[in-house]
Amino acid sequence: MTETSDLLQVDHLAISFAHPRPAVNDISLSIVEGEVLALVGESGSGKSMTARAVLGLLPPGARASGSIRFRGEEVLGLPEDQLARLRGRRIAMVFQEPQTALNPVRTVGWQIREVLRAHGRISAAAARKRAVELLEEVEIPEPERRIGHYPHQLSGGQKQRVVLALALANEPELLLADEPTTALDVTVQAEILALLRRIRDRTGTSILLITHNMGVVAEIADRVVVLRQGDVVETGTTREVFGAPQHAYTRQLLDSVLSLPAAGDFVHPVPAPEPPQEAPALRFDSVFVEYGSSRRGRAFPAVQGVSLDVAPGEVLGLVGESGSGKTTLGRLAAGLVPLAGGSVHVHGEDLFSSSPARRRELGRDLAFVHQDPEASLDPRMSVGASIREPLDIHRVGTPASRRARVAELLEAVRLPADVARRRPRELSGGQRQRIAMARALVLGPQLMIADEPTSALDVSVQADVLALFGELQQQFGFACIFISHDLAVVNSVADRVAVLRNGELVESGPVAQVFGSPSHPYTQRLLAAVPAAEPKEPKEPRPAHLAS
Amino acid sequence: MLSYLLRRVPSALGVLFVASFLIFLMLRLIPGDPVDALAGQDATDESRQAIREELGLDEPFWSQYLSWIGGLFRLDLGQSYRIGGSVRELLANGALNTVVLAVTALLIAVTLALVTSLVAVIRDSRWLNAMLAGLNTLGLALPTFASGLLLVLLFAVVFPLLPSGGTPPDGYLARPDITVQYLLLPAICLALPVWAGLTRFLTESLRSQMRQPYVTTARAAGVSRRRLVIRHALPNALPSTVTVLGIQVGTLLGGAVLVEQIFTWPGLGSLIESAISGRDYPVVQVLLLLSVAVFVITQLLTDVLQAWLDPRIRIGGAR
Amino acid sequence: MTAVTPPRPFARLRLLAIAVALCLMSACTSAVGEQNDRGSTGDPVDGGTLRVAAKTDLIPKSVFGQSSDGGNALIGLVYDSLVEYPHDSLEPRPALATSWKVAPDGRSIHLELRDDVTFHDGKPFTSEDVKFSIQTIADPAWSVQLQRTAAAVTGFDTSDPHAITLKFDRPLSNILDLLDIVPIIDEDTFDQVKAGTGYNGTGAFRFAGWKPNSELTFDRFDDYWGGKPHLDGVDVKIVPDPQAQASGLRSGQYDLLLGTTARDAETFGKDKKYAVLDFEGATQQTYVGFNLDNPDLKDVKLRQAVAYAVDRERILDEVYRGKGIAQNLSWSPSSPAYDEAAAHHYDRDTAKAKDLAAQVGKVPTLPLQYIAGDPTAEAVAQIVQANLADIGITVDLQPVEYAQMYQRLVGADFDGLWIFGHTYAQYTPATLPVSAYPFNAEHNASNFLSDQYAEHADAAWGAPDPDGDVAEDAYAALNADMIDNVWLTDLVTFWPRIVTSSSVHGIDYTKRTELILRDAWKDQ
Amino acid sequence: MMRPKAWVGLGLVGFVVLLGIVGPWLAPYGPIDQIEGANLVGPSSAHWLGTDEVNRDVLSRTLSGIRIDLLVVFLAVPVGAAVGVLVGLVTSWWNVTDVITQRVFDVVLAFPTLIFAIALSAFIGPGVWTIALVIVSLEVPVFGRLVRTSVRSVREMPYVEAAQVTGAGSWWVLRRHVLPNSLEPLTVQLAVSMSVAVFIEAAMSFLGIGVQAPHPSLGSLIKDGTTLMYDAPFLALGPLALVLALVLGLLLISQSLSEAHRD
Repeated sequence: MTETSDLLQVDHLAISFAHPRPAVNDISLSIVEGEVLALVGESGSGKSMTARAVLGLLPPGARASGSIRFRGEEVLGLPEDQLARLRGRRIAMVFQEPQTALNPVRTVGWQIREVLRAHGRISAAAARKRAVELLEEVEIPEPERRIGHYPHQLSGGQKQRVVLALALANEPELLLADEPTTALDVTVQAEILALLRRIRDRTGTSILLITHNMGVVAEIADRVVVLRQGDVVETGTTREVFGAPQHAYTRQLLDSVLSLPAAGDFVHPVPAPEPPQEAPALRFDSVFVEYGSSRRGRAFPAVQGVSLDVAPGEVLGLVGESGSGKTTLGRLAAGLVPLAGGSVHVHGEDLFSSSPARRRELGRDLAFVHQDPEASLDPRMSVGASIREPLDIHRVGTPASRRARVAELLEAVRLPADVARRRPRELSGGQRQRIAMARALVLGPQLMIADEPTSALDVSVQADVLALFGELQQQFGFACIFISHDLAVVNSVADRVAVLRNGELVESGPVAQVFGSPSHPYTQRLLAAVPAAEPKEPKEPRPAHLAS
Repeated sequence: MLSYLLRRVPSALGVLFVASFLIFLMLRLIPGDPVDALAGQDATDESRQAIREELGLDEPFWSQYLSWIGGLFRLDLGQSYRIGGSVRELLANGALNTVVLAVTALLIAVTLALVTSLVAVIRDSRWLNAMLAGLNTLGLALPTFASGLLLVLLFAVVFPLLPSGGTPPDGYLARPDITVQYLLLPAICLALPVWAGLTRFLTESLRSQMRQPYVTTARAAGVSRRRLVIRHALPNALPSTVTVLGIQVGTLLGGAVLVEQIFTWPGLGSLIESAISGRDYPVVQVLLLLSVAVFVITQLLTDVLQAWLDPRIRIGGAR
Repeated sequence: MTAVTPPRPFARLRLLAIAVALCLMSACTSAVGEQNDRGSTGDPVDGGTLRVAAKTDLIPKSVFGQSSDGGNALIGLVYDSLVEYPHDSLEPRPALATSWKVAPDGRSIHLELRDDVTFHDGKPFTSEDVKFSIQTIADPAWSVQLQRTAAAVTGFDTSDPHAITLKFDRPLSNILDLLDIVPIIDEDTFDQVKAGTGYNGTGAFRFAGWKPNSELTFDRFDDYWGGKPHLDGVDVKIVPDPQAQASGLRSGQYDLLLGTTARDAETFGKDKKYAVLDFEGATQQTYVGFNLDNPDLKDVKLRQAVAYAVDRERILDEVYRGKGIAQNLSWSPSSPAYDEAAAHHYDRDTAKAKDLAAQVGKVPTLPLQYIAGDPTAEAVAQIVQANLADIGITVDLQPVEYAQMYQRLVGADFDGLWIFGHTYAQYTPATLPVSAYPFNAEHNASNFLSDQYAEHADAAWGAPDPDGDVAEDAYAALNADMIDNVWLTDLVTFWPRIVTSSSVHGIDYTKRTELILRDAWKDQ
Repeated sequence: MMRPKAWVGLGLVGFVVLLGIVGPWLAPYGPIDQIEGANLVGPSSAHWLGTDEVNRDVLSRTLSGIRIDLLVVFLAVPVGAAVGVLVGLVTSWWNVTDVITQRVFDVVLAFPTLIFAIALSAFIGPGVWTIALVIVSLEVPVFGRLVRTSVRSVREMPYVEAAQVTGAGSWWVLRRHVLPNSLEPLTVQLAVSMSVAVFIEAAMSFLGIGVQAPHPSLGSLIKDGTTLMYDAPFLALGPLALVLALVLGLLLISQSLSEAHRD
């Protein structure tokens, strides 16, 4: 099965650690020149470790066996100095998190020069010239000016472009891209994917793309390798895999991808929920929020004049890209950030002008679910104590009745009762998010604010949690602000949706209406940028957007 | 950058003012009247009163305090009760010796800490790490006076290579080679705990920087380990190390009290001891305030240095 | 195009390290070696600087009063006195005065002065300087213990610049003590004395500089009337820690130590490389004092019990290494007032002590104050504490810094018991009860006031001849006062010991423990 | 799972503590008993560590001296730490009290420890309680600051926000979330502070402002030994070894705690 034209050939790669930890069992794959190969899998599938093994970048304590050949030569187990000659020069790598992948105290130009110098002497002038070229190549405007900038002066998209420039600096034959767009907003993600494709087309560099996002795969990959817990599940061209998945796991992955309504799906407006009989669960009346201290003259607006209603029992999706103010709006509803203008009414009561005691009382009807499952539970408290805490705060019932309520809630979020005695760190991310939801619901709140509750989860887990959320919402009938950057997620859970941009409301309305026939150009662009989970025919590149 | 500095100045001044008041108040509460020590057994009430007036001790507390503070601004630190000369001149000599000692110790500590932690992280060999960790812990665990006496015993008495104490006889500049020999033992003694603390912190923070994604990025681009440590990780580890260094500098003056005693180094440490025991208020209060000022200024400098080393603070977040 | 060479930081560091090492090994001279390699020829040679380590620094405001090593060195080197006592007797020798005669009524003294003496600044020495010097000492501001004696000199006849007649308002048996002790100072430059900036004397060395807490430096005075000194100069370094002094001598940094402990001196004495000089005659005393203002100490039986309880022999043997005399009296053995029987009246007798203590009844815990940070004082205090524990008296040790200790002595406000040293016992006996703080009959550190004692002190002071019968009677009465009243009890009479490197010769000293270095020399 | 480092540290500290507890019963003599004729004799079967210049058995004094250090380490430090934690916890929640307290801490921390100790001993006299007071006043701001850092970071944690949204008050959050989550850095600091306390005791005794004669502490025994460095070099060895063991043990414990905390 060995083909001589293979650029990279991985055979029976196995990676193990001294202590139990997700590892690689048996992975074989190959890339030919000029090809984009997608390595797909959920967390723990071993996709990142495989890529790191190619460059000898495994964490300390990892042992790899099998074979990795680059242009027919074995690279696994090469000494550090020989690997250093390979790295960057012939095989380069791009990492997931552009925020941390660049040295924060060095300029962009310095970092590019440093990478160039790693593979031979180069004069300062030549290095500068090459740096400008590279920044042009990754489509960063004003490259002459940008090379003097520090990473923190660049946007997330620009940073990822710089990381790409670093990888391309020494014209490698193979580019390993480890989730290069996961941390980016959808519109930026679309631009970076387009850029990757153009680079491949222009330079013939092969790309090994590691991702969990089937949409991204469909968008760019020629072939796909599906991994699951360290083993290859399925290999094939993108068309084959998407069209006729052979393995049940591949099918499951594809099924759990949420989709948006196709353009024009919306024809008849769904009858709007009956006009509210009672006061809205939450009302924003042209609210303003500022960050920073106005006293020091460095306040900047985070939310500007947003007015929104959430009816009782209604789920309002709040979407927007980073910096749009969606999280701030959610925190405002919870009373966690100070109000700079306008008013917030919870069940008709003005939240910010009520007394602290009254606000604590209002808290009984309010719940907050945070994005990060790592941090949303107190690591020092048992799961049961965490769920019980709101009952303890408001001294609801007897200890026995509180325990009973905890058991009830655990059942509602479909977790075994004995979980109550465990500590958060013993649980998976999905389980922790369920517990966070159970805690949020323990007092039977009227309003829940859910800030990206599923964004840190794997797709299949996300699908389960969203399904559970839907059921719980049915069962408990609370109103909810559901914040997400993922339009498909909002599509699957929300009744209505509000689109935010730079702290302002762009448009709002029933989900089917906004997503089906968006009226605002920004909403349209947002929707267009979402990669569809089906392979496309090769087509001419989309107009390149300016880097954000 | 400048505004960053300016924002810190008021709180530093506040600390100094509060400290000056506390010092002044505390010294007045200490039992023992300086006039007793000066007047003698055959003193009459009149002569005691004359001394009292001469020293300004007959004035009310507040006016004494204000005239002291006022004098400080004119660099008039007052007159020593016991020695008789102006406090400023008295301090100048001691301060020079202490500064020379402390700065040398600091240079030794910082240089050695940089070298040892860089070598440790670059080589990353098991036995080297174990050896350095052992030395390090010993440096932290050995009390200053014990290490000082050991140094004297070893290098001055058993093997008489270096002087056992004192300052160079002809001043610091006349014979630099002699000066080095006089400075070596006390400076090493004072530097030892600073070196140990600094090395431990810097090594840890270099190691944690080496685990950062940006290092992986550079490594994946083929940058050698030595360059990764020195050119990439070090500049990132420095800002926080500077803070630790700032705290260490603050403790140097306290350590100097011991080292100066062991090596009969006539600096501020020995001056403050004799001044406190002699109830020489004008000297004591200036010395105490000086030690607070050193601390406050060091903190200010560390803040500035840290900001300067970190472009995120230096240049600010504006895109 | 400039090629960029990657820097090699370790290479640079290595170079630097090698450079430093090379410098240390070859090019530079050793600060230690330079001072050690010297051979001795046995004959006096000129040149060299004597490096002295002193425990305590000069205090300009009390340079003539509170004794300190630095101040003593200054007085001994820079100033001369009119007469000089030899170490072992009270028969004075001429110094700045060539001859003297006390009037038959004991109320005046006439002195002939040298006419070839100049101060360091070139000013000739005259009788006016004598007058100014004595008047200065009489000024209470200097807190000199001999102030009372100096103040009794009321008339000065300075008509002859090279002779002076001093008149007294009462007979002064200890006038020669005063003339031995008073340094002859210069009025014109006197402002500098209090500020510590200048000391203009007639002595063998001129004051060159003072760095507080650090060092005093002196240069040879070529025009010294006693002949040019051998040494080029003297450096007195302030080294408070006896341990550091010992280390410094061993490592060759000092030639002479003023502050060794008895035990260090003993150790050095066994080593040929060092010499130990006993300042015999310049005796000092360590004593236990009682503040009678403390109600617990009012009862003389208790004080007597303490005097019987203390183990003087042990203190002498273990702390002072046998160099001295264990006695309860306050005189040097050479003093005319010394009485062998009285000196051993309170030899250790635990039974008597217990008996006396029992008569007093329950004694509360007594505070015992001593010099903080002085190993000798601390050892003595602990032995005394243990001795008193043996007779059922509990003592609480309270270390007090030297300066505070001195202040309490002057102000007579110790809390209870204290251990300190006194001197002046080697002088004319009258000097002690008239001038020394612990004994001064008018007001002393113990707050012991007795008309009888004052009378006896006065009698000794006024005796025409310090060795005469009148004086002898007064001394006997004083001894009886001391034994009966025990406001303090002496522990040990000892003499200071200094340690030098064996390359130093010709060291001399005054009865007041001031160094005399006019004939000292150092092997080159 | 415990690291070997932690075991060694615990072993060293435990050894010293055990000696301090049972030592006085094992000691052949009383700590201040003066033995006739035994003036500064070297180590022998009668006096394992020799005798000092006033004829006391150094072994007995060392065993008794440990107790002073144990008092300082296990009483003064925890008291200072407790006060500091309480003050830091309470004041750092509200901005006004926080600013005031932090300024006060700034001032206290601005004095070098030993200089502060010298000044304080001039004020209240030397002794064990002076050492304890120096340590307490040093540790209060140290722990106050540490807790403040924890409060500031924990109060931003999502689980705290979740509780606050539900209606939890400041006290609730401080007690239920902030304090428990600050404990780890506090235990590390506690071990570090304890080792510093041993240093402070030793340094103060060395300067003569610590434990006063005739009572022994490890620091004063080392000082006594060093003043007789040439005549009786054996005197300081025993106490010095114990100080090293105690400090080393505490440092190892703190290091392994912070390593465990980091992993």
